Amino acid sequence: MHFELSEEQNAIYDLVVGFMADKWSGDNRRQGLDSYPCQIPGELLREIADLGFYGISLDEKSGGGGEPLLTSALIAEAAGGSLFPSIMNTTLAAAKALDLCDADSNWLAKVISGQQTVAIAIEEPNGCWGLDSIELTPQMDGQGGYLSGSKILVSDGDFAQVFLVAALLPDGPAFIRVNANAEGVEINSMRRLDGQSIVELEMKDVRFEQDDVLGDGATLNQVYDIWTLLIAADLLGNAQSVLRMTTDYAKERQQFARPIGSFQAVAHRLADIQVDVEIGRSLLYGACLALEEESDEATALVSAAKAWMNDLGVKAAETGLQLHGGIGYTWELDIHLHLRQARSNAVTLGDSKYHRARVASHLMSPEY
Amino acid sequence: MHFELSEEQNAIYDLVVGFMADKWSGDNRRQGLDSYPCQIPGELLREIADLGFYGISLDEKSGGGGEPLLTSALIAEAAGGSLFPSIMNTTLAAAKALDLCDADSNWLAKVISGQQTVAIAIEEPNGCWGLDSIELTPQMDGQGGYLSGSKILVSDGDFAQVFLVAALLPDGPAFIRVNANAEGVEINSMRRLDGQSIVELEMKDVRFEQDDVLGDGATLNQVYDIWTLLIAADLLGNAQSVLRMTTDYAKERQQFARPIGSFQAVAHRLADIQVDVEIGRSLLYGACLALEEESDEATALVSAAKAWMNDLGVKAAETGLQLHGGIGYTWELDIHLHLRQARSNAVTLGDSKYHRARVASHLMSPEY
Amino acid sequence: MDLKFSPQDEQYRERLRAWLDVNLKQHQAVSKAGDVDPVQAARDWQKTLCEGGYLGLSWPREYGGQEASLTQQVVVSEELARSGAPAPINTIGISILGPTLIQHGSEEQKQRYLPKILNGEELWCQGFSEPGAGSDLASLQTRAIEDGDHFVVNGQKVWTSLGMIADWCFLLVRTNPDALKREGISYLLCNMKTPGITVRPLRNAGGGSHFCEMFFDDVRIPRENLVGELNGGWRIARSTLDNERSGLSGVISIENNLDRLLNLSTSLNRGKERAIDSDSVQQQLAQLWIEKEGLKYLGFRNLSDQIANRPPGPAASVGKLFASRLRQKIGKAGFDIAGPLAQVGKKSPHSIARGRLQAMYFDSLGYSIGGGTSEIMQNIIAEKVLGLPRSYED
Amino acid sequence: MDLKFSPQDEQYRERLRAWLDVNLKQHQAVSKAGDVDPVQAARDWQKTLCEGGYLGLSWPREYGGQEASLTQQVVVSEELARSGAPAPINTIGISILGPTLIQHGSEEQKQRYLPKILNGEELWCQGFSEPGAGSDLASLQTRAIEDGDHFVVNGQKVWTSLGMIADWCFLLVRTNPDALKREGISYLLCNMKTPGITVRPLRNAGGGSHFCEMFFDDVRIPRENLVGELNGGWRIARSTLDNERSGLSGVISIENNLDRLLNLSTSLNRGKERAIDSDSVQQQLAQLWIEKEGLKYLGFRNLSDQIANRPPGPAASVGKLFASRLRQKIGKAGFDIAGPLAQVGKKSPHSIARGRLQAMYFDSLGYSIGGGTSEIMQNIIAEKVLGLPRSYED
Repeated sequence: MHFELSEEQNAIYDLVVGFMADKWSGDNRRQGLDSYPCQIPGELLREIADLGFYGISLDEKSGGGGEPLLTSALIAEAAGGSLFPSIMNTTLAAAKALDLCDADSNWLAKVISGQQTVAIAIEEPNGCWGLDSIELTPQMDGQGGYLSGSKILVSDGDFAQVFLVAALLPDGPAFIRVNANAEGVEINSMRRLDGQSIVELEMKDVRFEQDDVLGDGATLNQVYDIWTLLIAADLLGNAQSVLRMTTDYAKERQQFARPIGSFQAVAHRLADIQVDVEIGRSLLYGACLALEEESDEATALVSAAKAWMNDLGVKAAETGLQLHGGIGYTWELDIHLHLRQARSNAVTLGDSKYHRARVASHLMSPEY
Repeated sequence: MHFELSEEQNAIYDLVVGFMADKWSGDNRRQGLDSYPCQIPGELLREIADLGFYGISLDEKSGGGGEPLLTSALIAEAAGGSLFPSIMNTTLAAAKALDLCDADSNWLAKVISGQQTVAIAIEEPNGCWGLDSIELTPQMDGQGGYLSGSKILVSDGDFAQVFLVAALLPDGPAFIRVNANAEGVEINSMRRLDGQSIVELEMKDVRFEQDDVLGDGATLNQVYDIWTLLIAADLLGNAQSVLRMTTDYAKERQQFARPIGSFQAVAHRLADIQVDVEIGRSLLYGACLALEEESDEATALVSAAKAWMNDLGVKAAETGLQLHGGIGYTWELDIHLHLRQARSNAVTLGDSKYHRARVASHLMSPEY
Repeated sequence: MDLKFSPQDEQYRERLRAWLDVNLKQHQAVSKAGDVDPVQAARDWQKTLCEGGYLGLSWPREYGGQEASLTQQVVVSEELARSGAPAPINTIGISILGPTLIQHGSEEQKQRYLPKILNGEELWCQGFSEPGAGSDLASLQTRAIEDGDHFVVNGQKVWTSLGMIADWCFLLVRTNPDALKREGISYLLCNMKTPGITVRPLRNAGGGSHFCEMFFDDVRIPRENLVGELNGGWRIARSTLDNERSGLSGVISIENNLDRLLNLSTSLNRGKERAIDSDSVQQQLAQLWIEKEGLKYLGFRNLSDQIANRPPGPAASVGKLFASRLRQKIGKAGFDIAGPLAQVGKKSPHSIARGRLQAMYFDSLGYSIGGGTSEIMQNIIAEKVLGLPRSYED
Repeated sequence: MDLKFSPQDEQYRERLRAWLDVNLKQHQAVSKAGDVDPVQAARDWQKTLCEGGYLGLSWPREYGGQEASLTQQVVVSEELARSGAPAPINTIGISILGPTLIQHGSEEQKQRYLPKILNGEELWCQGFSEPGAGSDLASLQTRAIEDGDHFVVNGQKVWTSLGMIADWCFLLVRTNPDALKREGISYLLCNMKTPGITVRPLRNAGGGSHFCEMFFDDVRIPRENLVGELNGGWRIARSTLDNERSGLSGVISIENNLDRLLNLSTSLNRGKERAIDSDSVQQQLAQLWIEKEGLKYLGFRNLSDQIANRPPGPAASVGKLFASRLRQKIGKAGFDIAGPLAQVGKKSPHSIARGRLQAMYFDSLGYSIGGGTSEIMQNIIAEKVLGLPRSYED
């Protein structure tokens, strides 16, 4: 039994944090708020791909780094804490999705190497989250079929060349590969609250062939869990960064001739967030391990991590903003960027209520 | 417009507080925990009756004091804050109930003068609160009928000579008068968490006559609202007392060479309770006025007051216990008596969830 | 105890409604025409309000006020809020400087400034906070040195609403650096056209530009612009803070926000149900309504105190603290109710209430910071209401 | 990263289960017979555990310990908790004094005391807190004056668990009143039969009598009973507080409480539904489960630190703070789930789980007070983990 990060994992986490500190800042994100969507320089994207992040948790025979899922989560955490955009999570999830679906290895290689952006389209305009709420049903014929309908809230859809569209096929749910430039496809920006790319994907009689169909119900569940966990990690990193910023500020900022961090009204709230961050980190590690080991509790633990991190991310950023006082309420300080990102991620792939309901069904299941 | 207590009301409130400080203490309540139920000396009960509290909000022509309902609520508040038992609320409510039901004036006079204790029996063993959950249905004949079934959680049932039993009659809900010593009646003590009297009332073919039937659906709703408000007032007084005790303690108790009340961890939590007490007081006054004026929002406001005071009473007592530290966790300090009373009252005539649901139906009603 | 208005008050309400029917529509028509400067339109609206007799209700007649009764004041704030009429642009001048001058100003100052505050001819901003003096306002560093019949002011102010458009500023400055920190502060009135003033807009977290920072570089202010006594500014500033913190008008805007949420939750679908059909949404909305009612009746209690000439005092902090928390709960509830679409920006497909929920949320976050943080309110309640010992030294 | 136990550990677990099957049943049969003194039965059970080799797992063999691996320690705490076996009665001696003596005691002290702590022959209580020294433990006033080869102790201690039945007490006393308050404290071992000791039971808020107060009146303690250096007692006491605050065994008892709640919510009816059919009960139970899992995995992280020989340090306060909050949430949730019947006392018609929910609730309220209040834990995390400046002077 050893329940701690390996040396490699610590090194990768530090690498990402340092890399982002050099190459990325809140100003990049402010740009996305002023002129949607938040842009990432092509060179930076190439560097990230070259560092081998995207495939790090894939088997070496799939061209990956052979690391466990947790390593991807650590990258997501470091990126989230650095305000790096969602394309990191989207691509980590897409690479996993293609691998789990046994997609063509050339295609997977393109994604891992950053030559192609693949977005995953799940949510529909019905006000609900999750695979159970998918209603999109293609018209099938012998060789494939036609898709008509719409997907919304598709992360990084402004940049994607290819979409994995979750749909209900006769044998159950599966992904359908849809090219962004296919006939009948219309992409409308939805301008996420934090300036990141989300789109509405409108499809009208979009043709697909049999080999455009990927995965099955079980695969989609795995992809949903993995992606959810990556976003939970993003929220954790976000909270951790806000806690660090605010703690540093509380040590420096003087009021009433004392650092404000010496007031319990400030100190205890930061202590509470420290506690919540530690619990969140523990849940993240536990959920990653459970997914890796295909435990019966894996889905419940993923939901536990996401529900907790939703609340943590928002609470940390709101508290950080308040404890910064007037300066926290300015555009120039990064706190509102963290808050926007936390608020957005907290309603991506399920809010706390949705995930607690998933936990509750686990507790009510006969196996528990 | 004037939204404040009259001089008379202030005087009555002070009178009750002073009276209780002289005649009643936490030790009386500890007795009720060691040998259920909490006893009140007969002489004390007579003094209270003689002071004219029980009928204070009845019309003068009913033998009452002609004061508005709020005056009764203030008495309930002062009694609750003094840890005086529920018989005060029960009797205030019973007197109102008899008056609203146009009961025989001799009977009402007996109750107001403290010669007879009347308990009101509403809840049944179905896990629910409220008049909508009443299932007890008598067998009717021409002159009256027979009651079989059970009522639980009947406050002060150990002391009552008469029960007003809420039942479903052919024309809707009504009270049925049942004497404690009637044939077929069995009374089992239920030992409330705070040592006060609650009973299970088992009825087997208990005979009643036509003139034992009192009130109708509207009356029962009014009685339920009034009684609920009195218990909310009890909870408010309870919270106010705990706040005062704990504030006094925080001024005196030294740790780290300072009074603990100079630590924000203590001071801000007391400030928050002060805020909640002020809001609670405002809700209590508002709900009393609305009931008095028969406003459309009266029931919603009663539920608002009860939901708020449930949470306030429990939060104040739990916080008070914690802030007293080790001493707060002893049997000798009155804090646990306040906590027990608050916890019990918070699930009497509806917990917060129940009352918020009543508020929600008001918000969703077409009239809102 | 009753909440009834007198027949006279009700007549007054009827007249105001009729007046609003005509004048508000006219103002809205002008504003919508599009080719008007919005600041000018807002000044015009204030002038209209002033001429109608619906501003400065508690002020003496001799300075343009109405000397109206408190219940009439309540009627006006209720009707203006319910009609959706914009607040007068010179709110800061009306609600903070006006009462200060009436209480502490010289006769000349009252005559010179009060009427133009009311009719909007002179817009005012407030120069209190500084980068180093937020919660600890009394530690402000902006210096004013006496030089003949002038003060020469140097320093920096922040979080100044309307700083870009204001004609005048009321300022707290340090005139005696050697005194105890609350003892060496003076209250000055400063024309914003005085040489040496630089104003820069500050963008807030929600993206708007409501705030400015102001730099004072050898700014000369005539001595006659001193309010009250030299070095007596702290108590003067303090006396109007409590006024700012009480009052009913906040409740009505909270009520409007809550109604917006309620409407949204009946119109938004979550799967086959409406958002409001969920038990937890009902519980949440009910709780918000309960708190709003509590705040409303607290407001009536405060008002009764005012009618009886009892000053609001530190208890006003109770209302300010609770109101800002409630605003934030409502702001946050918007995200819970909106569900997956909570993250969609305005001007996008599927955006909710054209981004208004999000704006409401960001606005709400400012309430627990501006005008004294919630932590300062908790200090005040602990010390001044409960009598607990102070948690820190000055 | 994995949470697997080695095959040896799993064999160890199997042996323990088999052992428990026999011995626990036997103990329970004896206890239920009714004519035994419960304290004696508890001592006997501890002796059985000790002889079985399931106590003092981390202690050196020479003092009766097992020198077992950490994973074996985890196995034992898991299996004992899951079997519902009672904790050894001498818990305080085993978990606090034992590690202290192993680290700081003289060789004679270790040989004299440790074996009898383990086999239950000598029961220990702790004499730390005083009426005036709770959160501010270092301000304790109980005096010990050197008199030849004895200390003469005068003073009062409170919140002493097991004080009525303990044979020995480990005490913090002030030996140098002139030093800084943390510098003048010593750590003594005191036989409870020494003349001058008076013990009185203290009843707690839940009605039980777990605590005592102890009065020391010229109590003479031999100098050889001093642990560590004279005036060095504060650091000695401090070093074991962190140990007390970490650990996994709390999680399992929390898990048991949560399971109790879950079972209750499936068996209790609310109208035509079960309690668990309500959305809000599901949400509440799910949240509690999430927090329990978080605490469990935090425990595994702490354990991994211990395996790697990294001391728990102030981070242990995170677990202590979170665990006591979680216990209270579970205690409170019992009231929400029980509904109208939550107020019914034990031994009454319709009482729920024979009053166990209420007992769980009152117990839970003690966790945020005993062993360092939650506020002190917040201080420690703020200062020692986050490095924030101290909020008060000593």
